Amino acid sequence: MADLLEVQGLNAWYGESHILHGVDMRVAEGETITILGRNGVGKTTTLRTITGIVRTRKGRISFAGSDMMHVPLHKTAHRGIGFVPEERGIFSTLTVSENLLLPPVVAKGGMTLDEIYELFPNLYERRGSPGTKLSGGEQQMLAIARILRTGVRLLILDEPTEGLAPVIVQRIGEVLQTLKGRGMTILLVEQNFRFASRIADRFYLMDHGQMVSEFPVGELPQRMDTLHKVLGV
Amino acid sequence: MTDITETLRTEKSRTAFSVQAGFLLVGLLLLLLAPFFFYPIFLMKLLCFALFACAFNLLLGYTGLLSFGHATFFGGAAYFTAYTVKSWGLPPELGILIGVIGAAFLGLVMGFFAIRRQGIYFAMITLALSQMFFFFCLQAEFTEGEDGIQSVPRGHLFGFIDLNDSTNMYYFVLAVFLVGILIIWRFINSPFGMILKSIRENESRAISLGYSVARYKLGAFVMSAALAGLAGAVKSIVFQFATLTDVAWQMSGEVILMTLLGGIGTLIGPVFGAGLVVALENYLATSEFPVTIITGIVFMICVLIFRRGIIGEFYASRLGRKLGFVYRR
Amino acid sequence: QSATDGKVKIGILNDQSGVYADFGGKSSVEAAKMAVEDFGGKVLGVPVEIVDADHQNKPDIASNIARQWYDTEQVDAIMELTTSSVALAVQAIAKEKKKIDIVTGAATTDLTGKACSPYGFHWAYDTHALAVGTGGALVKQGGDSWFFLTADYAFGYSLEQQTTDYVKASGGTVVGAVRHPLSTQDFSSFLLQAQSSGAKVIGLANAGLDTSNAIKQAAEFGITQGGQHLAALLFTLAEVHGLGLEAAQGLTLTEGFYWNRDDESRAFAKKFFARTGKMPNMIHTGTYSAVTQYLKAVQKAGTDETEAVAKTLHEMPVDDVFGRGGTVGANGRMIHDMYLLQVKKPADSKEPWDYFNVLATIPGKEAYIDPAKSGCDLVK
Amino acid sequence: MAVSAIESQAKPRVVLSARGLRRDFGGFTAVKNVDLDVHDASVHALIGPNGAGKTTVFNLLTKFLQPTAGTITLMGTDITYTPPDKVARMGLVRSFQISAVFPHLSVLDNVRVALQRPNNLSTQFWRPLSALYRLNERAEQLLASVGLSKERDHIAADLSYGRKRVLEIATTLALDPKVLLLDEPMAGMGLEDVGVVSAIIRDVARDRAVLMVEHNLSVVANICQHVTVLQRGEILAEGDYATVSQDERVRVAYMGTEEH
Amino acid sequence: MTMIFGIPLQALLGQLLIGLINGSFYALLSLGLAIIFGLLRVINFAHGAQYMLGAFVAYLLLTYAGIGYWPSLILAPVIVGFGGAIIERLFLRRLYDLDPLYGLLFTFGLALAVEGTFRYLYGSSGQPYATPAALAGGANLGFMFLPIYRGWVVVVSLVVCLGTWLLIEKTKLGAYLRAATENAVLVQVFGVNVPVLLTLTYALGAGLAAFAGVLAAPIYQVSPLMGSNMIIVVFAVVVVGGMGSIMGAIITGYVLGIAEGLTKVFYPEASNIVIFVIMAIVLLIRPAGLFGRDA
Ligand SMILES: Nc1ncnc2c1ncn2[C@@H]1O[C@H](COP(=O)(O)OP(=O)(O)OP(=O)(O)O)[C@@H](O)[C@H]1O
Ligand SMILES: Nc1ncnc2c1ncn2[C@@H]1O[C@H](COP(=O)(O)OP(=O)(O)OP(=O)(O)O)[C@@H](O)[C@H]1O
Ligand SMILES: CC(C)C[C@H](N)C(=O)O
Ligand SMILES: [Mg+2]
Ligand SMILES: [Mg+2]
Repeated sequence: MADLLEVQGLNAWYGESHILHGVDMRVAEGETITILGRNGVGKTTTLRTITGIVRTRKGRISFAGSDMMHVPLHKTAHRGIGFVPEERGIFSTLTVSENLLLPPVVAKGGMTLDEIYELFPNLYERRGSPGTKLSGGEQQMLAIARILRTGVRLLILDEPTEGLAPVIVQRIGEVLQTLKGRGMTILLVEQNFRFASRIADRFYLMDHGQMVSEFPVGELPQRMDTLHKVLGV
Repeated sequence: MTDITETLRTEKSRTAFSVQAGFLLVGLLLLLLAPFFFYPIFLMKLLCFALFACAFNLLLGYTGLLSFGHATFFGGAAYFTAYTVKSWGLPPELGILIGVIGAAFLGLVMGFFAIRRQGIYFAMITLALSQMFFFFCLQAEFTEGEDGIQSVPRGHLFGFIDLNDSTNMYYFVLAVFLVGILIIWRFINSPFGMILKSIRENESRAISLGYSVARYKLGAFVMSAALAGLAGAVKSIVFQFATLTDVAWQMSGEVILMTLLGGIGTLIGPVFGAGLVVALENYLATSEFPVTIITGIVFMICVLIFRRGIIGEFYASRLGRKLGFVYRR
Repeated sequence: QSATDGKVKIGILNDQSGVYADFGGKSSVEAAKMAVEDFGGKVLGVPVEIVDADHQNKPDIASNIARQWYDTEQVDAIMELTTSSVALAVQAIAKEKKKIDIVTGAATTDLTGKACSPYGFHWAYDTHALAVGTGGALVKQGGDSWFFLTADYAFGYSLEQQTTDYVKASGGTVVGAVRHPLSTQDFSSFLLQAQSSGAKVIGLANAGLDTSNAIKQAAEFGITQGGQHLAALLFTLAEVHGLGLEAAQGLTLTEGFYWNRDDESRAFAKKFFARTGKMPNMIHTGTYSAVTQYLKAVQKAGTDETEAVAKTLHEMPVDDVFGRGGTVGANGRMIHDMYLLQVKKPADSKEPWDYFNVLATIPGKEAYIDPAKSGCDLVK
Repeated sequence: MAVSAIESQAKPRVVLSARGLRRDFGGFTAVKNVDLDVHDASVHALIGPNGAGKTTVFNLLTKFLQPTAGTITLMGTDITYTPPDKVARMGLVRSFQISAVFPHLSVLDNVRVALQRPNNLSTQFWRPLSALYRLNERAEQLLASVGLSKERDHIAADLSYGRKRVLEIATTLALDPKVLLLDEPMAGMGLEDVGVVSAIIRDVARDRAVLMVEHNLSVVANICQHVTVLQRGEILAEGDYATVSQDERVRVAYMGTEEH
Repeated sequence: MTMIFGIPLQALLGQLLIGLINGSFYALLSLGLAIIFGLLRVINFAHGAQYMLGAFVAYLLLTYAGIGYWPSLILAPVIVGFGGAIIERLFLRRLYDLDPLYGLLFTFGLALAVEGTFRYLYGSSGQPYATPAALAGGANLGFMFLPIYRGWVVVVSLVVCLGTWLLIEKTKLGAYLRAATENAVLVQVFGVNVPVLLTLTYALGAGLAAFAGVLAAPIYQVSPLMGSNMIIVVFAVVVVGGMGSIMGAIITGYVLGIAEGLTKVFYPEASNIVIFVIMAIVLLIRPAGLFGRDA
């Protein structure tokens, strides 16, 4: 399988503080990858650097064969990368439907509004209300739904299940499964690796700003002990 | 943000200490001799503004509060002093004292309102309040409207030093200036100053350590106002005048420029900033070219590429560091 | 016999960019230069130099410049001094430094009253002359109840006060007054107050653009249609020109000079016009006259030393295009005739700058306060 | 003062308590119905998934945020409407989730700033800095107790993340608080520091109350006597670690189970 | 004559109307400030200068190109907005990462330089600008004589304020703008060219100020300092309103204008400072302003 995303020797800084120390990773077309790691090891930063939000960075990022290091931030979406941030980024002054319509459609293959509402019926019910009146789960759904319209090739999600009730976690799992079935490539950061284990094909384990190991989902059982230790769970 | 004073304290390097002491001595000597070479009135104006700018910097540079209303204290004190000296016949030293107390009081009132908000809001509120004071001065009887309080007698300092003599006047102003700087220096490098610094560094942390941040800020605000008032009070004696110009918002802008130009958060930066601005204005006063064009452009340049100001840039330069200066903001 | 420091230097300090810039401004500097040239460019064998500066109507700026001129630039006399606050400030400095000042641009009678100086002179006009002239004329026409819009400083107060005195002395009443800051842009709320006061005359105790704006906005709010009368107490040719005859027609005003008075004045005006592109008003011409008279006095005294020149100025009669038959009182007031003028209708104006009908000539003795009663302590 | 008066009486076992705590942000309720009792001489953990409202509870207890409803009592005194600096002076001191040092002060100065207030050296603007020298000894003791003596003259900003957190704890201890609130004190620390800090906390808690937010469950298991689990702003479970960790709902919500 | 609290009704209504006219200017200006601040986090001190520029551009268009009031009403804001766009691109943009105070100081310097330049070129006395013929004259309302032009100002400013509000609340562009105000980075991640949006926003704010300037030209003199006197009052308006909402900025503008008008009737001495007094009171009760959200 061809690599859709390839990251080599990625370094990143917040001001003076050096957060990523040479991240190497690759994501193949159609694959679902989960990054695991303790709080504060740089998972979010990795995602933010790949999308181009963190711009004090060095190394190589290539997406669909072309270099991304010099692409301006507002062009990354047009190249086919969709990002769902940790804090979800629902705009409180926009209604649900305005939130949904905000990101531009960048390629064919995105879902239509109808399809999205079909997938998330409760969003349809609440389409006129301001974004932050939604519950945390609804917000998360909205955040994911928002990206689905755009027809991106790579969906990047930062802890989508954070703080959500189990039912909703389950619902999100189903949605991601559906997307996966459609051939979408997904890169995900998740602390809840039981959740992750059900959708991911492959894992990266992160520590101190680096990927310290990588393994396919099949190896998860025998890795459980190390993971427990490293993740401090 | 450190300068002379602090290296003195940590005594990191003996040579740095002697270099800086050298600078200080030369500076002092120049100030003592200056009236033999320059027009004393010009020098006195410069010193007044230098003190004003240093007082302002006490707030901006060491507390991190940008006040856009410092003209209120400068000009307000000028009015109080001018009025009491002229109408009540007070001797200059008492008039100045009243000016300072008045300014401190105005600082207390303005600070009380402004401290409630931070950053740009703080700036806007001080600006608005000082504009309110401006209109008050415009309409109050005792300020004599557009005329201002004119022909304020300089009088005799402590009853025997004739301030009408411009040499006497100069050395008096110089003394006030030096005392003012000394107060600021002490204030910054005091236990209180330490708390101010920590508030600027991390306000919530200071609160969690039990400091009532608002009171410390207010304290710094009042101190800064009082010293700005000292500068204004002395200026009114020097020029025998108190007018609306001194309370107008443009004056507040000017003192920001002086500080920015000289170096925010450096003890002596504002002195240089004030010197440059005053000299420039003096030079342009009789030309047709409005000084505000230059002022405005200098402002923009400073903000865009020169944020450390002259002294700050010097401290941060290689030579400056070699000489033992530190600039950190 | 010579100049004490090898030069005779005159400073013209006036408003060159503000609301009063049209009154004198740069054109006055030209008038001063014309006077020097007409005098021959030299006095006592040394060249006469003119310097000028813009004080922006701020007494503190003016004082700084004046101090510097007197202290470090050997300026012997400062003239024009537009606006009363400035004139009072500079005259105080001049008095302290024993230097000459001749005020042509400011109006307050305080300059020759409680603030008089042995070295200070007041040349072109003053608030008393305006009150007598314009105020008097309107009272005579039946304007017996007044409301004032007053500029909030010495000039405004003194103009309001003296007009009030005159109105009351003639049996009229003053129903109210509002004070506005110098260079106010919007007079509408003041005008509404004046309107609802019901006064017959709305006295504009202000000057320059403030007056022009007030007149324009009064028209906008239909004040004259409502039967109230506007009295622009201080208004000159320059403002009439700025406002245009359409808006200014019918106004009564008082000036110390009108260019279209006689051949002599027309000849002067033509020369002035060639240099400045405008016809002179009483302030331009007053400054010309002041410079001329000063140089004559230096010549006569044989020195530019202050005491001697001041003495000569007090004694020497004035006789030039401006101050014909003028005399200088012990308080420094130059007493000369004033003209009561009325702005022509556009149709009646025969040539450019032909703006006024001369209604009357007010004799100097009537227009100005008797020096003995001026309150100046130099007058015994 | 009220505090000492209470102290002289029998020491209450519950030093900090909250009843019916609630906080709304706009339409969103971040914390609701929280009842909490923090006991003297114990370590109390507040755990819960990200966004559960732990930090918000801290902000409410320390009065950095005003509760929308509910009351807070500190050592018998109602502090529901007391400003945060006053609360701190009463002996309730917190640390922050993001490390909170004074970045451009030296390590020593960081601790000394905290010492200034209890030693009445914070308002003197007429005295030289050398007046603070008499605090050095105590400051150095504190630094030594957390193993920061070597870094005494470093600028705080130059410390590693973990060392900053340690410094923050030293600064907090300088106030000799009655109740300590620590927000994720070990987040982002290396293993060595985790050990050090755990030991310090245990030590400190001998005669004080500590309430801490912690994700590292082995730490919680080791040093905390009480655990409160928060989820979506509400208390899900309470008790000692063993009880709580067995609770089915907790496992589902926080630790995760094989099935959900 | 009918009296209310001892004040003739005529005077009361008259001053109220004048307050409303002033309020129209406050509303237009504080609206522009709020839009710029919302997205750029810059307190645009140059707003007064841009207001002045609007008036001056209209004056210059008339004097040198014979272009009258009506075209100027569109042209001047476009020109000034374009100038604003250039300023944003070249300078302001460099300051976004710094303390917002630098934006304030930069625009302060800009205002000084621009006003200074115009003072240098045209003096501070001001130039006349005639009321457009179609709006000349006045209407007798019974209680007062209302100059038609001033009535027009009230109406058109209301229309423009509402139009801007609709633009922001009801259009896609407005949605981008609101979203970017909340979280600019995320909007950019969503493929919106936020730098261009910032430029447009600054241009819009500057254009609104210029529009107010053109409206003001026939009422006041066209003078270099007309804006600097205004801007500080508008700052106070903004502090009272709080920077929370667009509607808040508009409403506060009108309300404070009217409050000022009322003061002129009941206690004229305080009319200059009433807005500042209101500001102080609001600060005591609601530090974030009437419509503001806590930062
Ligand atoms: N904006 C920022 N400025 C400075 N430092 C930051 C910033 N954001 C994060 N950091 C620091 O960078 C490091 C890595 O943070 P990051 O958010 O990438 O961690 P994470 O692995 O996603 O953790 P979590 O599981 O808590 O989300 C942390 O030490 C954090 O404190
Ligand atoms: N000032 C605020 N305004 C609006 N919402 C807020 C604010 N502070 C916190 N929240 C919301 O309240 C909820 C609880 O946040 P809080 O920071 O207390 O969580 P937490 O339990 O400390 O999480 P974490 O483990 O990630 O630190 C979150 O949804 C957060 O977005
Ligand atoms: C220029 C002036 C006419 C000013 C006015 N005469 C005054 O004395 O203030
Ligand atoms: Mg993260
Ligand atoms: Mg938290």
